[in-house]
Amino acid sequence: MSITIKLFASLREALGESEFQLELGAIPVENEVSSVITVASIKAALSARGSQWHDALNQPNLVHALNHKVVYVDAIVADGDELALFPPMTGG
Amino acid sequence: MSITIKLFASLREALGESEFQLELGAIPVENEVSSVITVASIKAALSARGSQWHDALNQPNLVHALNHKVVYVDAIVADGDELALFPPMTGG
Amino acid sequence: MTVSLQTEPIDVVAEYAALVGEAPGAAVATFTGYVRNYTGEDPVGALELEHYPEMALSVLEELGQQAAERFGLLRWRIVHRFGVLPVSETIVWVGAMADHRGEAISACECMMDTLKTDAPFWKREQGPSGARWVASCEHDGQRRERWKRSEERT
Amino acid sequence: MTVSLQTEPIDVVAEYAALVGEAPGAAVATFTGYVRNYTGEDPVGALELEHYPEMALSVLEELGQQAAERFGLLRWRIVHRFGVLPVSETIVWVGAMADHRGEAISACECMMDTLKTDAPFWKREQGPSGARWVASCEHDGQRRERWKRSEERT
Repeated sequence: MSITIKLFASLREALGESEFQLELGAIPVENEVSSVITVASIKAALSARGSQWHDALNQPNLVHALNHKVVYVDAIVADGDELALFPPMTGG
Repeated sequence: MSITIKLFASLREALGESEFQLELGAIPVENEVSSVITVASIKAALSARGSQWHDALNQPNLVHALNHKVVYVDAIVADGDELALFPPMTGG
Repeated sequence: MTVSLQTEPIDVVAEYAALVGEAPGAAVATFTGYVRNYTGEDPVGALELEHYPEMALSVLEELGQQAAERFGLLRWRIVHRFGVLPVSETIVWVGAMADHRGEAISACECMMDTLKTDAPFWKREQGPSGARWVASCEHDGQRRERWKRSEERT
Repeated sequence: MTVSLQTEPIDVVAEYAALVGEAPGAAVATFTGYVRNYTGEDPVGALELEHYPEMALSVLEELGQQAAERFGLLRWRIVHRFGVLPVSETIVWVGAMADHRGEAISACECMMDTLKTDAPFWKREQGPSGARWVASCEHDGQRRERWKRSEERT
């Protein structure tokens, strides 16, 4: 039970990682009633890695893409998903 | 004292003329107070040439261009001017 | 030369290269119009474009200049054909280069909309039942008006 | 293929020819973006474009499809580069072919505005004082919103 985390651009640079596997077993579930893991749960777990992670993952405009689609933090994460975190896009 | 009249597109075709000189001496002036000749005076004089001219020159969307600028019928015409009459433009 | 009136087909590759030059601005927009093969249900054999040469040149120069000032263009170019044009060939090409995409794209659209209603060209389509003058389109007038209104607003 | 992600410079001549093909529609609009030589007062040495390949491809395919449906496009194409891009080289090219000019031009603008905010690319400029990530622009977000609002209206 794991997901792939991808980081891009300034976030990748700040955290020094571009891609890693995250075990879902260690992530606290959303609450006692619901046993789902959300993007918010993942962010909370990663933020606990230290102040750098906390600051980088809690910047106001962070974008979350689950399996290549932009989602809100309440999106539910499942085994095998790919969750990408990055700053606002600046292509074109 | 004359001007050049140019006709284009369906108007040229309907009247069988594309360009001719018009003597200003024969054109009635606008009214007793003002001695100017306007585009309207020219159109009135040409309309008197017959029903074909009358109908063609009094179609609702006729465009008048005096020296290459679109004008209203109250524009004043002077010796040497070029007055073009044509239907709405359909280029591009 | 920013405006060209010509009988020969428009060389869109050469026009683009001339517009962009050696030092392109950040944003280049182009529009190309082609001769339709159908008008409604009637196949079109060819298009005749009649024009008023001196006025066409001055109107196109002026509307291009106005777009250049309004949208802050770095370079622009308008090419319009006249004469007999086979189906699927080019009729008109406009190009605009600016520092930002919105300006380049809006300038292209404004030049096209203004050209349609203000430049002295008249289309006659050759169809199965002879030739007919293309009627002017109310929608074109509305598109033209938009630019007048938004110009007054700024 | 309607979308291409590539490291090599965009061949605008080939892209245009591929878009138009043998039987052009009546209206073809294109937009090309080039690497700026200045950002404000700072000269730019080169641009690095980082991207998220799988998501970039699917986002561009989807926004192109949506523009095609919304504006009734006959054909469309989006090309975006990534990697290190020298100043004055191409970054992005979009092309749209339709029966009417308004549709082709609006589709180009909509595709560009949507791409700017929705496609996962990030610019880093190499300047005299090192490299810096380009900040996203509020104006781009507003331009993107326009298309959402007018979509809801129709």
